[in-house]
Amino acid sequence: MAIDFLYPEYEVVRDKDKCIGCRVCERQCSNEVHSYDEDLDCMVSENANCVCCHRCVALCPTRALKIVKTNHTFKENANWKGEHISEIYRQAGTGGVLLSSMGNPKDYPIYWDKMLINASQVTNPSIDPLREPMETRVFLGSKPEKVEFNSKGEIKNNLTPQLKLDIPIMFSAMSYGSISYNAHESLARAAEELGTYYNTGEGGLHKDFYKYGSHTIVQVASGRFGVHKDYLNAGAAIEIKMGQGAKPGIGGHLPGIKVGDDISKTRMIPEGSDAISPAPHHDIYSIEDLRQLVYSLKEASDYKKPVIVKIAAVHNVAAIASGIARGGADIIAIDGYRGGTGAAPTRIRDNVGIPIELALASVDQRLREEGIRNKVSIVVGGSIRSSADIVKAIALGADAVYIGTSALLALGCHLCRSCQQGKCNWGIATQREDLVRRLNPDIGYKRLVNLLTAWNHEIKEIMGGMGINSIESLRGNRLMLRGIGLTEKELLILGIKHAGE
Amino acid sequence: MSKYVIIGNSAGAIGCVEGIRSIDNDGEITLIASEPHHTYSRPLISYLLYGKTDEQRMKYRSDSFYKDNKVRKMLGKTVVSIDNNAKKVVLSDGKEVSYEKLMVATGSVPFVPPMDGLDKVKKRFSFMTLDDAHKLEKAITPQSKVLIVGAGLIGLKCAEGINDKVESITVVDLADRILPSILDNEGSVVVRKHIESKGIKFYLGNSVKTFDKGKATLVSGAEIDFDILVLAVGVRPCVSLIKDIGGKVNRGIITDEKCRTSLENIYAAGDCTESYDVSSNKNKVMALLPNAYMQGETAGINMAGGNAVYDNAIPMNAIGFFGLHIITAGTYEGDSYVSTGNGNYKKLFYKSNRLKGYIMIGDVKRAGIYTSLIKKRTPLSSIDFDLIKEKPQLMAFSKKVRKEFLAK
Amino acid sequence: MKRIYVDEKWCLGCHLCEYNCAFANSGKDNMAKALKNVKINPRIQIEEKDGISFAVSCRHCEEPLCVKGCITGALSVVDGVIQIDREKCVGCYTCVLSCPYGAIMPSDDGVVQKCELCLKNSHGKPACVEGCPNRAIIYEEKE
Amino acid sequence: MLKEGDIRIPSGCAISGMISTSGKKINGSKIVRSIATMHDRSNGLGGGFAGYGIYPQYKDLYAFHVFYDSNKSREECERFLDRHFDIINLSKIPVKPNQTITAEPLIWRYFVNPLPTKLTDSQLDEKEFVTRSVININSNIDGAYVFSCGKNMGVFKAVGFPEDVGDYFRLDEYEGYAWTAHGRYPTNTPGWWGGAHPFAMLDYSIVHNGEISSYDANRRDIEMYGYKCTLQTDTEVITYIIDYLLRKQKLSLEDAANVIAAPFWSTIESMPKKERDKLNYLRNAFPGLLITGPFSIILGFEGGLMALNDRLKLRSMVIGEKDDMVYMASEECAIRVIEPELDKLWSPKGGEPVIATLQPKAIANL
Repeated sequence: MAIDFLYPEYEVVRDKDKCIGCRVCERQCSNEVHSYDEDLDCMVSENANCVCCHRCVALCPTRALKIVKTNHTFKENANWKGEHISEIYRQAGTGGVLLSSMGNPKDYPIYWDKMLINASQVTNPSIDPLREPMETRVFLGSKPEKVEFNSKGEIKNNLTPQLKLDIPIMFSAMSYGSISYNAHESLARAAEELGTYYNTGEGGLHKDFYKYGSHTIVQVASGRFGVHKDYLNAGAAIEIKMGQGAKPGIGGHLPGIKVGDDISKTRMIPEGSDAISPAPHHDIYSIEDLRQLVYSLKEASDYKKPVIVKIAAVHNVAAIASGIARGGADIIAIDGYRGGTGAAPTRIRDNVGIPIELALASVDQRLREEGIRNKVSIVVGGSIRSSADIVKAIALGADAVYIGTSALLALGCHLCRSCQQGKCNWGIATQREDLVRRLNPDIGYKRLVNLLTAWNHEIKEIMGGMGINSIESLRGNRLMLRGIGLTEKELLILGIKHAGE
Repeated sequence: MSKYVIIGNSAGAIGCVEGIRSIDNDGEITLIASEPHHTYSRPLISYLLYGKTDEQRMKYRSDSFYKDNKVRKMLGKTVVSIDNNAKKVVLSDGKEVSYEKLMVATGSVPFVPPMDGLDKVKKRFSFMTLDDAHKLEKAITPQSKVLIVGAGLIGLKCAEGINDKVESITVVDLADRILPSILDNEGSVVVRKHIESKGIKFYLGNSVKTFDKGKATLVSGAEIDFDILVLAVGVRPCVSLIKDIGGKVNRGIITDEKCRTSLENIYAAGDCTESYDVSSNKNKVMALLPNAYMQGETAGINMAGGNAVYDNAIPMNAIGFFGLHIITAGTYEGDSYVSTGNGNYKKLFYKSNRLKGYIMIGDVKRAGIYTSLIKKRTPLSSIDFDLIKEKPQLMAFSKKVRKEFLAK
Repeated sequence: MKRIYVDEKWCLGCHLCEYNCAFANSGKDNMAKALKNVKINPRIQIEEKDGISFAVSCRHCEEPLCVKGCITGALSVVDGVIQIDREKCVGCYTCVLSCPYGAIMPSDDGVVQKCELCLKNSHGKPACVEGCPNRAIIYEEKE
Repeated sequence: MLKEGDIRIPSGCAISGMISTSGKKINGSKIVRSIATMHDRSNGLGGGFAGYGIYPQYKDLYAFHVFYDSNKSREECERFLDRHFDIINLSKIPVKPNQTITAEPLIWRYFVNPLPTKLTDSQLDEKEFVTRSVININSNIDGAYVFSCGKNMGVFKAVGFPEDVGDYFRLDEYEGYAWTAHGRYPTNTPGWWGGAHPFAMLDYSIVHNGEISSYDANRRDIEMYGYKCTLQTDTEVITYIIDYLLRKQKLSLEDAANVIAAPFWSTIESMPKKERDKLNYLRNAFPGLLITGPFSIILGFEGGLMALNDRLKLRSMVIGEKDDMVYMASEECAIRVIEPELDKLWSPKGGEPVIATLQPKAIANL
């Protein structure tokens, strides 16, 4: 209907002088934007199909393409913005829930960008990481309350299982299904080379990837897809997913069309059936139920693996975290509202949850006030965009961070936020064989290794500047942070002083 | 230090030098040839006349070849006999050269059948050697009317070479089609029409009954005016050196897969030999330059103590006339598949799950893929034959084989 | 010796290799200038069918049938690389007849052309490899 | 300006310490002479001393040294002490007024024992009872600050150059088997007596030179275990960490040093298995107590001294030995000035603790 017509959001601009008609753009666009018109003897574009993923732009050998945001507009209105109007038309036309993917793109405050890091001057020396050892190794897990000694007076090892990270960065949960086999292989191989971990997400562990088990965190989510004893024992740690920053309070949905042979086997569900993770775990309706699951998993894995409980950052996160810490979890993972997803209802993604910075600060402080901060490690995720974000997160109190979106970006993701369509032109969020092939893990894993290696160098540089040569001494070291442009309340929650104080 | 003697100076001989030198860098090589020239490519003599190459560029190997390979060359010397007991060869001037290993790459000479009145023709040429080409070139004028007897490769290449330089060319052949040794009827017609379009006349299924001064009368009664005659009826392998000392000779010198003759320490290669055609499972004279080289190289390696076999020879030809390309290979037997269109002609012959031979005229792209199927005797059931019939392509092979081809 | 290897598992059939090859061998310094309105005849060519694709170019065989069969001596092996002397080549296509991969082909001007690893053009290293977005074509030493 | 406790104050410093391992009495003037040599390392904003074995007649009682802003604070504190302790002796600490030492607080000394009923009621061990009481006074009684509370030891400190502070407290009238001293060079304090060093908790006293970069990480960690870092100084947090590791976790001095100035992972990995396992354990179990950034400290405790540098040795520290005497100081001159002829002089490596303790015979004679 005419009323439903929406002018395309993006326009393909083709420099006719540069276009040589090689048709690479046409072959590479799964959205069928480009085509060759024989009558006109030139390439033409169907802008309405364009999701602005830049695959064509990146592969055009003569750099003849660019994508621009249309300047077509509704009548200007500071209240009724174009997106509100368009979304109403779409919903009025379809009656459906709007779906989106990747993280919350709205213009909420980004507290990482409102904190500044300290450096040494005169009174104590900065340390040059090129000349002096600079340690970024982290052990995640519960720390003993009391040192115990044997009859000879020697220290007994009473440590519960720990996860050893050579860098304080892990790849966050992204299921095989939401992302491709090759994306998983890239993450697994990178984790192995970097001495860190990737996370299966709720999609089970493909048989080919058991060999990376010592660098794998296996997730148990509300759908319990692909969970069995060997799976639980295949990884280095087990993560119970209670929530996800992009969609707190709701479950997941992998459409049957993506459940091909391999995914069906890995998830242990029939081929072609929808994989629906319920909103809650139906065996966890309260904190004591969670405790039982934590210990069930520990039993199943012979107390050899740390158990992580992952929650979305919501209003009451500090109290929830406290309950989890007392519930036997070794590690708490908190996912902020900017965290990514393969598909989520737009309204939830954009309006539910709280910023990870505030959640982290209040959880860390709360656990310290209760004297139980060392009973658990804290891992945070939900839009860690750079090494500086990591340094700030650790100074606020995190032991390590999870990265998802950044990792996908390293693999080629251009944040077009169309994962839910399953036609990812970069071979990441798709199961279509011809598209999956576009992500060669030989390239992908190396790019991940490069990214994290670079970030680790930067972390070391920043730490050295502060005169800190081991990451433990940065953790919770909030004096190393100052706020900029923050209110008293925000400073109070973050537990930091304002710049200049 | 080994002593090698090579008789000949064309592809077989050069292959032999390179074969020996791939194993033995020091042995003494003596190369003896009747022709006084630096090694050159015989098939290029028509291109020389055509103007597509010149004497410098048609050298088969660089000017420094003999020096680089430490070859003692005796050019313009003819070997008249071999004494294999004394291990020496005797030259026409009585000199002797001793050897430990001997390569006979004596090639072939034009075969001229008896024809009535031939002796009356003064300007009579054959077209095999550089000297032949030079003589012919000197003789022709823009007014020349040339009669070529023989519509095979040599005769037609000659025709192409001089077509722009003479008034007319007429070609007569006993066979009812041109290039009878490499083309079937339909293919022959395609090529003939193309050549005719360049002004060359053919009398096929015909032969010269008598030659008179400036005129030839054909069996059919037709009379052809000419002033220059080129005889290109056929060639005969030069086998006498071997035959004279009791070596096994059929049409050509018999060689085995190591390119040995039946005589100890004597090897042979090139147009003077017969070898085994894997496409027809028969011994044949396969007078082809690539074959000559491979035989020579194989022999050379074996002469120097190496171990090489050449066991996948087949007849094959790549040739073109006035821009129309023809590639053929193998034996034309069994079932066939034909495709035509756009002026192209292709015919594949297959039998007992093997590709036996093919003819491609016009579009000859990637013909080598077919050649390889024949040479390797690839079972057609192991590839997608329907696909490869359309055009030569690696897609028709299994994934595993493609990997062997491209990723190893 | 470094060779080009093709892994069809990663080939996307984007044909960029063909265009990069054609550009590298065009002698021009700008791809648009070199290839605008040109029907390319690259030395590397994609075969594709039913979702499978791969590039084919000269394998630089250790026992090169093309070189051995060349009637003019125009083809030769220089440091492991099979090169063509365009001056000597007369376009007889014996090499086309010989090459088991179909990787040597007529050029637009009568003589044959083949991949020479871009060693003779201004690119200096294989343009197809550099331009391949998915490492389906690699240039490396194996074994 | 904000004083210690309101803001974190970095400072550079001089430290010195000496011990007679045979338990011979050392006159307080000796340590004053030593620290005075390093005059340029202080700026007059703080100096102090700790003496061990100085109260033999009250050796079984906790000696509280307290600063008061006013008599009102004193009365309030004394009421608190009365309620919780048996006060055996109380007096002003004798001082010799001196032009350079100004803004003097009231300085009192009490020899006390916990009231047995109170101690039983608290269900704490005696030391913990004393610690909590001191923290309670310092946090809750305005104007009262207990700066020394160990047995048979005492801290003397003030705003001023250390040699003037020693003179002021008449240290030539004290004798002990071990002494430490501190000269302070803070960069932004108005100079508060309580902020001077040594910092002490029970019989642990710390003099420290440096500015640790791990401060807030350490502070927030140690505060989980009942400590309250009211002064926001390095010395305070280091003292609490040492108290926690030694007294509460029962680690040896060496292992406490292994936590505070832990070897690098790469060093640990190259060690024999047993040692490696232990060090892996300690770093793993106490990540929040690793101290980074420059420091050199001398820890005084009942029966000994321990010198320790940060693991990169970003601050100077030398050790000298002569007969039964062990000297520890920021600079060699501070040792040579009292003992020109040394048997041995060396510079310990970063993170390598140097521990000097009384010989068993001397302990018996305490």
